[in-house]
Amino acid sequence: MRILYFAQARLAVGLSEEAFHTTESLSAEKLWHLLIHRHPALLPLQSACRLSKNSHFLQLGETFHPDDEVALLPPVSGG
Amino acid sequence: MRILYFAQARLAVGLSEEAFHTTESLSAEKLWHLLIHRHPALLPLQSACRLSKNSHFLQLGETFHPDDEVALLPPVSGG
Amino acid sequence: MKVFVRLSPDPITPLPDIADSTSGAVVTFSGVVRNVEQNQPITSLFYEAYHPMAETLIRDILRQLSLPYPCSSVEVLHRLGHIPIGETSLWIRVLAPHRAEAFSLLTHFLDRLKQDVPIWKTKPSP
Amino acid sequence: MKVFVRLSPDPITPLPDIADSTSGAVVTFSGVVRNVEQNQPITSLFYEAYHPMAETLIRDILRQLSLPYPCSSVEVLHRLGHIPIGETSLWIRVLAPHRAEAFSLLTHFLDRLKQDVPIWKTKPSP
Repeated sequence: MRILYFAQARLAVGLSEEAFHTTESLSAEKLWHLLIHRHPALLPLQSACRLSKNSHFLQLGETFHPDDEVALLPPVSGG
Repeated sequence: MRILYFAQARLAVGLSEEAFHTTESLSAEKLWHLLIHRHPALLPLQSACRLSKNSHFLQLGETFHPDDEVALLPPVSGG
Repeated sequence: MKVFVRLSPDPITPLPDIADSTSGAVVTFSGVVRNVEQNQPITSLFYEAYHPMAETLIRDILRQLSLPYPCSSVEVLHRLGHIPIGETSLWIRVLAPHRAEAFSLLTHFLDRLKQDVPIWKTKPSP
Repeated sequence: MKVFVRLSPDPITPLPDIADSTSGAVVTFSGVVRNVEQNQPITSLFYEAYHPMAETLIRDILRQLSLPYPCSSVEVLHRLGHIPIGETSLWIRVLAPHRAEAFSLLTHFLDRLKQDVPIWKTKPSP
Protein backbone atom coordinates (compact mmCIF):
# COMPACT_ATOMS: atom_id res chain seq x y z
CA MET A 1 0.00 0.00 0.00
CA ARG A 2 1.25 3.50 -0.77
CA ILE A 3 0.40 6.23 1.74
CA LEU A 4 0.37 9.90 0.71
CA TYR A 5 0.58 12.67 3.31
CA PHE A 6 -0.58 16.21 2.51
CA ALA A 7 -0.38 19.55 4.29
CA GLN A 8 -0.54 19.18 8.10
CA ALA A 9 -0.25 15.37 7.77
CA ARG A 10 2.91 15.79 5.70
CA LEU A 11 4.29 18.26 8.24
CA ALA A 12 3.45 15.93 11.15
CA VAL A 13 5.03 12.86 9.55
CA GLY A 14 7.89 14.62 7.78
CA LEU A 15 7.25 12.64 4.61
CA SER A 16 5.03 13.21 1.61
CA GLU A 17 4.67 9.51 0.92
CA GLU A 18 5.82 6.10 2.08
CA ALA A 19 5.27 2.42 1.40
CA PHE A 20 3.19 0.49 3.91
CA HIS A 21 3.45 -3.26 3.65
CA THR A 22 0.46 -5.37 4.42
CA THR A 23 -0.76 -8.68 3.06
CA GLU A 24 -4.35 -8.32 4.21
CA SER A 25 -7.18 -5.84 3.65
CA LEU A 26 -7.56 -3.16 6.30
CA SER A 27 -10.49 -1.16 7.57
CA ALA A 28 -10.05 2.61 7.95
CA GLU A 29 -9.93 2.19 11.74
CA LYS A 30 -7.25 -0.50 11.54
CA LEU A 31 -5.15 1.56 9.10
CA TRP A 32 -5.34 4.64 11.34
CA HIS A 33 -4.32 2.52 14.30
CA LEU A 34 -1.25 1.20 12.47
CA LEU A 35 -0.28 4.60 11.05
CA ILE A 36 -0.56 6.33 14.44
CA HIS A 37 1.51 3.57 15.97
CA ARG A 38 4.23 4.36 13.42
CA HIS A 39 3.74 8.17 13.51
CA PRO A 40 2.29 9.28 16.87
CA ALA A 41 2.18 12.88 15.59
CA LEU A 42 -0.78 11.84 13.43
CA LEU A 43 -3.02 11.25 16.43
CA PRO A 44 -4.39 14.83 16.74
CA LEU A 45 -5.13 14.85 12.99
CA GLN A 46 -7.22 11.69 12.88
CA SER A 47 -10.57 13.27 13.62
CA ALA A 48 -10.16 16.05 11.00
CA CYS A 49 -8.58 14.05 8.16
CA ARG A 50 -10.48 12.29 5.42
CA LEU A 51 -9.04 9.26 3.68
CA SER A 52 -9.00 8.56 -0.01
CA LYS A 53 -8.52 5.28 -1.82
CA ASN A 54 -7.14 5.40 -5.36
CA SER A 55 -8.09 9.09 -5.77
CA HIS A 56 -11.64 8.81 -4.42
CA PHE A 57 -12.99 9.62 -0.99
CA LEU A 58 -13.27 6.38 0.94
CA GLN A 59 -16.89 5.26 1.07
CA LEU A 60 -18.45 4.12 4.32
CA GLY A 61 -17.57 0.48 4.96
CA GLU A 62 -14.96 0.30 2.18
CA THR A 63 -11.66 -1.36 3.04
CA PHE A 64 -8.12 -0.88 1.80
CA HIS A 65 -6.35 -3.54 -0.20
CA PRO A 66 -2.59 -4.19 -0.32
CA ASP A 67 -2.16 -2.46 -3.71
CA ASP A 68 -4.21 0.66 -2.97
CA GLU A 69 -2.98 4.23 -3.01
CA VAL A 70 -4.20 5.85 0.21
CA ALA A 71 -4.06 9.57 1.00
CA LEU A 72 -4.50 11.35 4.33
CA LEU A 73 -6.47 14.50 3.47
CA PRO A 74 -6.51 17.23 6.12
CA PRO A 75 -9.26 19.88 5.82
CA VAL A 76 -8.74 21.48 2.42
CA SER A 77 -7.97 25.16 1.94
CA GLY A 78 -7.48 25.80 -1.77
CA GLY A 79 -8.50 28.83 -3.70
CA MET B 1 -38.50 73.94 -19.14
CA ARG B 2 -36.37 71.55 -21.12
CA ILE B 3 -37.83 68.12 -21.85
CA LEU B 4 -35.59 65.11 -22.63
CA TYR B 5 -36.95 62.01 -24.34
CA PHE B 6 -35.14 58.68 -24.11
CA ALA B 7 -35.54 55.27 -25.76
CA GLN B 8 -39.22 54.48 -26.50
CA ALA B 9 -40.23 58.05 -25.57
CA ARG B 10 -37.66 59.42 -28.02
CA LEU B 11 -38.91 57.03 -30.71
CA ALA B 12 -42.55 57.97 -30.04
CA VAL B 13 -41.95 61.71 -30.14
CA GLY B 14 -39.24 61.72 -32.81
CA LEU B 15 -37.11 64.13 -30.78
CA SER B 16 -34.51 63.64 -28.12
CA GLU B 17 -35.24 67.00 -26.52
CA GLU B 18 -37.34 70.10 -26.86
CA ALA B 19 -38.10 73.35 -25.08
CA PHE B 20 -41.43 73.59 -23.27
CA HIS B 21 -42.49 77.11 -22.32
CA THR B 22 -44.41 77.64 -19.13
CA THR B 23 -44.51 80.51 -16.69
CA GLU B 24 -46.00 78.53 -13.82
CA SER B 25 -45.05 75.47 -11.80
CA LEU B 26 -46.62 72.20 -12.95
CA SER B 27 -47.51 68.99 -11.20
CA ALA B 28 -46.46 65.72 -12.84
CA GLU B 29 -50.09 65.08 -13.84
CA LYS B 30 -50.45 68.49 -15.45
CA LEU B 31 -47.15 68.14 -17.32
CA TRP B 32 -48.12 64.69 -18.65
CA HIS B 33 -51.46 66.13 -19.76
CA LEU B 34 -49.77 68.93 -21.71
CA LEU B 35 -47.10 66.66 -23.22
CA ILE B 36 -49.63 64.06 -24.37
CA HIS B 37 -51.71 66.86 -25.86
CA ARG B 38 -48.66 67.89 -27.89
CA HIS B 39 -47.47 64.31 -28.63
CA PRO B 40 -50.39 61.84 -28.52
CA ALA B 41 -47.93 58.95 -29.14
CA LEU B 42 -46.77 59.40 -25.55
CA LEU B 43 -50.10 58.27 -24.12
CA PRO B 44 -49.31 54.52 -24.01
CA LEU B 45 -45.98 55.25 -22.34
CA GLN B 46 -47.34 57.32 -19.46
CA SER B 47 -47.96 54.46 -17.05
CA ALA B 48 -44.50 52.91 -17.54
CA CYS B 49 -42.36 56.06 -17.64
CA ARG B 50 -40.77 57.69 -14.64
CA LEU B 51 -40.02 61.40 -14.59
CA SER B 52 -36.85 63.07 -13.44
CA LYS B 53 -36.28 66.68 -12.41
CA ASN B 54 -32.77 68.07 -12.78
CA SER B 55 -31.25 64.58 -12.91
CA HIS B 56 -33.12 63.14 -9.91
CA PHE B 57 -36.20 60.96 -9.83
CA LEU B 58 -39.19 63.16 -9.12
CA GLN B 59 -40.23 62.82 -5.50
CA LEU B 60 -43.86 62.32 -4.59
CA GLY B 61 -45.62 65.70 -4.50
CA GLU B 62 -42.72 67.58 -6.09
CA THR B 63 -43.60 70.01 -8.86
CA PHE B 64 -41.73 71.21 -11.93
CA HIS B 65 -40.57 74.81 -12.21
CA PRO B 66 -40.11 76.80 -15.44
CA ASP B 67 -36.29 76.39 -15.43
CA ASP B 68 -36.20 72.65 -14.69
CA GLU B 69 -34.70 69.95 -16.88
CA VAL B 70 -37.29 67.18 -17.11
CA ALA B 71 -36.67 63.72 -18.55
CA LEU B 72 -39.15 61.02 -19.55
CA LEU B 73 -37.56 57.75 -18.46
CA PRO B 74 -39.02 54.56 -19.94
CA PRO B 75 -38.22 51.29 -18.12
CA VAL B 76 -34.44 51.02 -18.15
CA SER B 77 -32.54 48.18 -19.83
CA GLY B 78 -28.85 48.86 -19.45
CA GLY B 79 -26.09 46.38 -18.88
CA MET C 1 -14.04 52.31 -1.42
CA LYS C 2 -12.47 53.62 -4.62
CA VAL C 3 -15.02 54.11 -7.40
CA PHE C 4 -14.37 54.69 -11.08
CA VAL C 5 -17.24 55.14 -13.56
CA ARG C 6 -17.03 55.80 -17.28
CA LEU C 7 -19.89 55.91 -19.80
CA SER C 8 -18.46 56.27 -23.28
CA PRO C 9 -19.08 55.31 -26.91
CA ASP C 10 -15.54 53.92 -27.15
CA PRO C 11 -15.06 50.15 -27.30
CA ILE C 12 -14.37 48.74 -23.86
CA THR C 13 -10.89 47.55 -23.04
CA PRO C 14 -10.38 46.13 -19.55
CA LEU C 15 -8.57 48.51 -17.20
CA PRO C 16 -5.02 47.63 -16.13
CA ASP C 17 -4.56 45.28 -13.18
CA ILE C 18 -4.54 46.88 -9.74
CA ALA C 19 -1.72 45.83 -7.44
CA ASP C 20 -3.33 45.45 -4.01
CA SER C 21 -2.12 42.77 -1.63
CA THR C 22 -4.95 43.50 0.84
CA SER C 23 -7.61 42.31 -1.64
CA GLY C 24 -7.91 38.55 -1.86
CA ALA C 25 -10.73 38.53 -4.41
CA VAL C 26 -11.11 40.16 -7.80
CA VAL C 27 -14.42 39.59 -9.57
CA THR C 28 -14.99 40.85 -13.10
CA PHE C 29 -18.26 40.92 -15.01
CA SER C 30 -18.56 41.53 -18.74
CA GLY C 31 -21.89 41.97 -20.42
CA VAL C 32 -21.68 41.03 -24.09
CA VAL C 33 -24.20 41.83 -26.85
CA ARG C 34 -25.73 38.48 -27.82
CA ASN C 35 -26.84 37.46 -31.29
CA VAL C 36 -30.46 37.33 -30.13
CA GLU C 37 -32.57 39.89 -28.29
CA GLN C 38 -36.08 38.94 -27.17
CA ASN C 39 -35.81 35.83 -29.40
CA GLN C 40 -35.08 37.91 -32.50
CA PRO C 41 -31.74 37.64 -34.30
CA ILE C 42 -29.91 40.97 -34.25
CA THR C 43 -26.58 42.32 -35.48
CA SER C 44 -26.16 45.17 -32.98
CA LEU C 45 -27.88 47.07 -30.19
CA PHE C 46 -28.11 50.80 -29.58
CA TYR C 47 -27.41 51.97 -26.04
CA GLU C 48 -28.29 55.43 -24.78
CA ALA C 49 -27.96 57.01 -21.35
CA TYR C 50 -29.19 60.06 -19.50
CA HIS C 51 -25.56 60.68 -18.88
CA PRO C 52 -25.13 62.83 -15.76
CA MET C 53 -28.05 61.19 -13.97
CA ALA C 54 -26.85 57.67 -14.85
CA GLU C 55 -23.37 58.31 -13.51
CA THR C 56 -24.69 60.00 -10.36
CA LEU C 57 -27.05 57.10 -9.69
CA ILE C 58 -24.33 54.50 -10.25
CA ARG C 59 -22.17 56.27 -7.68
CA ASP C 60 -25.10 56.57 -5.24
CA ILE C 61 -25.95 52.87 -5.55
CA LEU C 62 -22.32 51.85 -5.04
CA ARG C 63 -22.04 54.09 -1.98
CA GLN C 64 -25.16 52.47 -0.49
CA LEU C 65 -23.95 48.92 -1.24
CA SER C 66 -20.49 49.57 0.22
CA LEU C 67 -22.03 49.72 3.70
CA PRO C 68 -23.29 46.13 3.88
CA TYR C 69 -20.61 44.86 1.44
CA PRO C 70 -17.35 46.71 2.07
CA CYS C 71 -15.07 46.38 -0.95
CA SER C 72 -11.84 48.18 -1.75
CA SER C 73 -12.49 49.17 -5.36
CA VAL C 74 -15.25 49.14 -7.97
CA GLU C 75 -14.77 50.13 -11.60
CA VAL C 76 -17.70 50.41 -14.02
CA LEU C 77 -17.35 50.94 -17.76
CA HIS C 78 -20.55 51.16 -19.84
CA ARG C 79 -20.33 51.55 -23.58
CA LEU C 80 -22.99 53.61 -25.38
CA GLY C 81 -24.10 53.97 -29.00
CA HIS C 82 -24.21 51.12 -31.51
CA ILE C 83 -22.53 47.97 -30.22
CA PRO C 84 -22.08 44.99 -32.59
CA ILE C 85 -22.87 41.48 -31.37
CA GLY C 86 -20.01 39.78 -29.54
CA GLU C 87 -18.70 43.09 -28.17
CA THR C 88 -18.77 44.20 -24.55
CA SER C 89 -21.42 46.69 -23.42
CA LEU C 90 -20.59 46.63 -19.70
CA TRP C 91 -17.44 45.82 -17.73
CA ILE C 92 -17.28 45.87 -13.96
CA ARG C 93 -14.39 44.91 -11.67
CA VAL C 94 -14.69 44.59 -7.91
CA LEU C 95 -11.78 44.12 -5.50
CA ALA C 96 -12.44 43.07 -1.92
CA PRO C 97 -10.61 41.43 0.95
CA HIS C 98 -12.84 38.35 0.63
CA ARG C 99 -14.94 36.93 -2.17
CA ALA C 100 -18.32 37.08 -0.40
CA GLU C 101 -18.47 40.90 -0.32
CA ALA C 102 -17.22 41.15 -3.88
CA PHE C 103 -19.92 38.82 -5.26
CA SER C 104 -22.67 40.38 -3.14
CA LEU C 105 -21.83 43.94 -4.09
CA LEU C 106 -21.52 43.02 -7.77
CA THR C 107 -24.75 41.04 -8.08
CA HIS C 108 -26.77 43.60 -6.10
CA PHE C 109 -25.28 46.38 -8.18
CA LEU C 110 -26.27 44.63 -11.42
CA ASP C 111 -29.84 44.21 -10.14
CA ARG C 112 -30.04 47.92 -9.26
CA LEU C 113 -28.41 48.95 -12.54
CA LYS C 114 -31.03 47.06 -14.52
CA GLN C 115 -33.84 48.46 -12.39
CA ASP C 116 -33.03 52.13 -11.85
CA VAL C 117 -30.10 53.51 -13.84
CA PRO C 118 -31.27 55.52 -16.89
CA ILE C 119 -29.53 53.51 -19.59
CA TRP C 120 -31.52 51.88 -22.38
CA LYS C 121 -30.87 49.44 -25.17
CA THR C 122 -33.00 49.47 -28.29
CA LYS C 123 -32.82 47.52 -31.52
CA PRO C 124 -31.56 49.75 -34.32
CA SER C 125 -34.38 50.71 -36.70
CA PRO C 126 -34.12 48.51 -39.82
CA MET D 1 -20.50 22.83 -21.20
CA LYS D 2 -16.85 23.19 -22.17
CA VAL D 3 -14.51 22.63 -19.22
CA PHE D 4 -10.82 23.41 -19.00
CA VAL D 5 -8.82 22.70 -15.83
CA ARG D 6 -5.13 23.29 -15.20
CA LEU D 7 -3.21 22.88 -11.93
CA SER D 8 0.33 24.09 -12.40
CA PRO D 9 3.23 25.77 -10.59
CA ASP D 10 3.49 28.36 -13.37
CA PRO D 11 2.32 31.92 -12.69
CA ILE D 12 -1.25 32.41 -13.85
CA THR D 13 -1.91 34.49 -16.91
CA PRO D 14 -5.56 34.91 -17.93
CA LEU D 15 -6.56 32.79 -20.90
CA PRO D 16 -7.31 34.54 -24.20
CA ASP D 17 -10.80 35.94 -24.73
CA ILE D 18 -13.38 33.54 -26.13
CA ALA D 19 -15.44 34.85 -29.06
CA ASP D 20 -18.98 33.60 -28.38
CA SER D 21 -21.95 35.72 -29.37
CA THR D 22 -24.40 33.34 -27.64
CA SER D 23 -22.98 34.12 -24.19
CA GLY D 24 -24.19 37.41 -22.75
CA ALA D 25 -22.28 37.14 -19.48
CA VAL D 26 -18.63 36.54 -18.68
CA VAL D 27 -17.73 36.35 -14.99
CA THR D 28 -14.12 36.04 -13.89
CA PHE D 29 -12.84 35.35 -10.40
CA SER D 30 -9.24 35.78 -9.30
CA GLY D 31 -8.04 34.68 -5.90
CA VAL D 32 -4.99 36.66 -4.85
CA VAL D 33 -2.56 35.85 -2.02
CA ARG D 34 -3.12 38.53 0.62
CA ASN D 35 -0.48 40.04 2.87
CA VAL D 36 -2.15 38.52 5.93
CA GLU D 37 -3.26 34.95 6.62
CA GLN D 38 -5.18 34.20 9.81
CA ASN D 39 -4.23 37.70 11.06
CA GLN D 40 -0.48 37.04 10.64
CA PRO D 41 1.58 39.00 8.12
CA ILE D 42 3.05 36.70 5.47
CA THR D 43 5.17 37.06 2.36
CA SER D 44 4.00 33.97 0.47
CA LEU D 45 1.86 30.85 0.76
CA PHE D 46 2.66 27.29 -0.25
CA TYR D 47 -0.06 25.46 -2.19
CA GLU D 48 -0.09 21.72 -2.71
CA ALA D 49 -2.62 19.43 -4.37
CA TYR D 50 -3.38 15.76 -4.63
CA HIS D 51 -3.16 16.32 -8.31
CA PRO D 52 -5.18 13.65 -10.16
CA MET D 53 -7.87 13.55 -7.47
CA ALA D 54 -8.16 17.36 -7.35
CA GLU D 55 -8.62 17.66 -11.09
CA THR D 56 -11.10 14.77 -11.22
CA LEU D 57 -13.15 16.28 -8.39
CA ILE D 58 -13.16 19.73 -10.00
CA ARG D 59 -14.55 18.20 -13.18
CA ASP D 60 -17.12 16.15 -11.24
CA ILE D 61 -18.32 19.21 -9.32
CA LEU D 62 -18.60 21.29 -12.49
CA ARG D 63 -20.55 18.53 -14.21
CA GLN D 64 -22.99 18.40 -11.28
CA LEU D 65 -23.40 22.18 -11.18
CA SER D 66 -23.97 22.44 -14.92
CA LEU D 67 -27.36 20.74 -14.50
CA PRO D 68 -29.05 23.42 -12.36
CA TYR D 69 -26.85 26.22 -13.80
CA PRO D 70 -26.25 25.58 -17.51
CA CYS D 71 -23.26 27.59 -18.69
CA SER D 72 -21.37 27.41 -21.95
CA SER D 73 -17.79 27.33 -20.68
CA VAL D 74 -15.83 27.12 -17.44
CA GLU D 75 -12.07 27.48 -17.18
CA VAL D 76 -10.20 26.85 -13.93
CA LEU D 77 -6.51 27.60 -13.37
CA HIS D 78 -5.02 26.85 -9.95
CA ARG D 79 -1.40 27.67 -9.24
CA LEU D 80 0.61 25.41 -6.91
CA GLY D 81 3.89 25.77 -5.02
CA HIS D 82 5.13 28.98 -3.42
CA ILE D 83 3.03 32.00 -4.42
CA PRO D 84 4.20 35.47 -3.32
CA ILE D 85 1.67 37.95 -1.94
CA GLY D 86 -0.18 39.96 -4.55
CA GLU D 87 -0.04 37.10 -7.08
CA THR D 88 -2.95 35.03 -8.32
CA SER D 89 -3.49 31.54 -6.90
CA LEU D 90 -6.80 30.82 -8.64
CA TRP D 91 -8.40 32.10 -11.83
CA ILE D 92 -11.85 31.02 -13.01
CA ARG D 93 -13.83 32.25 -16.00
CA VAL D 94 -17.46 31.34 -16.65
CA LEU D 95 -19.40 32.12 -19.82
CA ALA D 96 -23.18 31.77 -19.89
CA PRO D 97 -26.13 33.05 -21.87
CA HIS D 98 -27.30 35.07 -18.83
CA ARG D 99 -25.56 36.36 -15.73
CA ALA D 100 -27.64 34.47 -13.16
CA GLU D 101 -26.35 31.01 -14.14
CA ALA D 102 -22.79 32.28 -14.40
CA PHE D 103 -22.80 33.77 -10.88
CA SER D 104 -24.61 30.77 -9.37
CA LEU D 105 -22.30 28.20 -10.91
CA LEU D 106 -19.21 30.20 -9.95
CA THR D 107 -20.14 30.87 -6.32
CA HIS D 108 -21.33 27.29 -5.74
CA PHE D 109 -18.17 25.97 -7.35
CA LEU D 110 -16.00 28.10 -5.07
CA ASP D 111 -17.89 26.81 -2.03
CA ARG D 112 -17.37 23.21 -3.13
CA LEU D 113 -13.72 23.83 -4.03
CA LYS D 114 -12.99 25.14 -0.55
CA GLN D 115 -14.87 22.28 1.07
CA ASP D 116 -13.90 19.16 -0.87
CA VAL D 117 -11.12 19.57 -3.42
CA PRO D 118 -7.77 18.27 -2.12
CA ILE D 119 -5.76 21.47 -2.41
CA TRP D 120 -4.10 23.01 0.64
CA LYS D 121 -2.34 26.21 1.48
CA THR D 122 0.21 26.33 4.27
CA LYS D 123 2.50 29.07 5.52
CA PRO D 124 6.09 28.36 4.47
CA SER D 125 8.18 27.18 7.41
CA PRO D 126 10.27 30.13 8.66
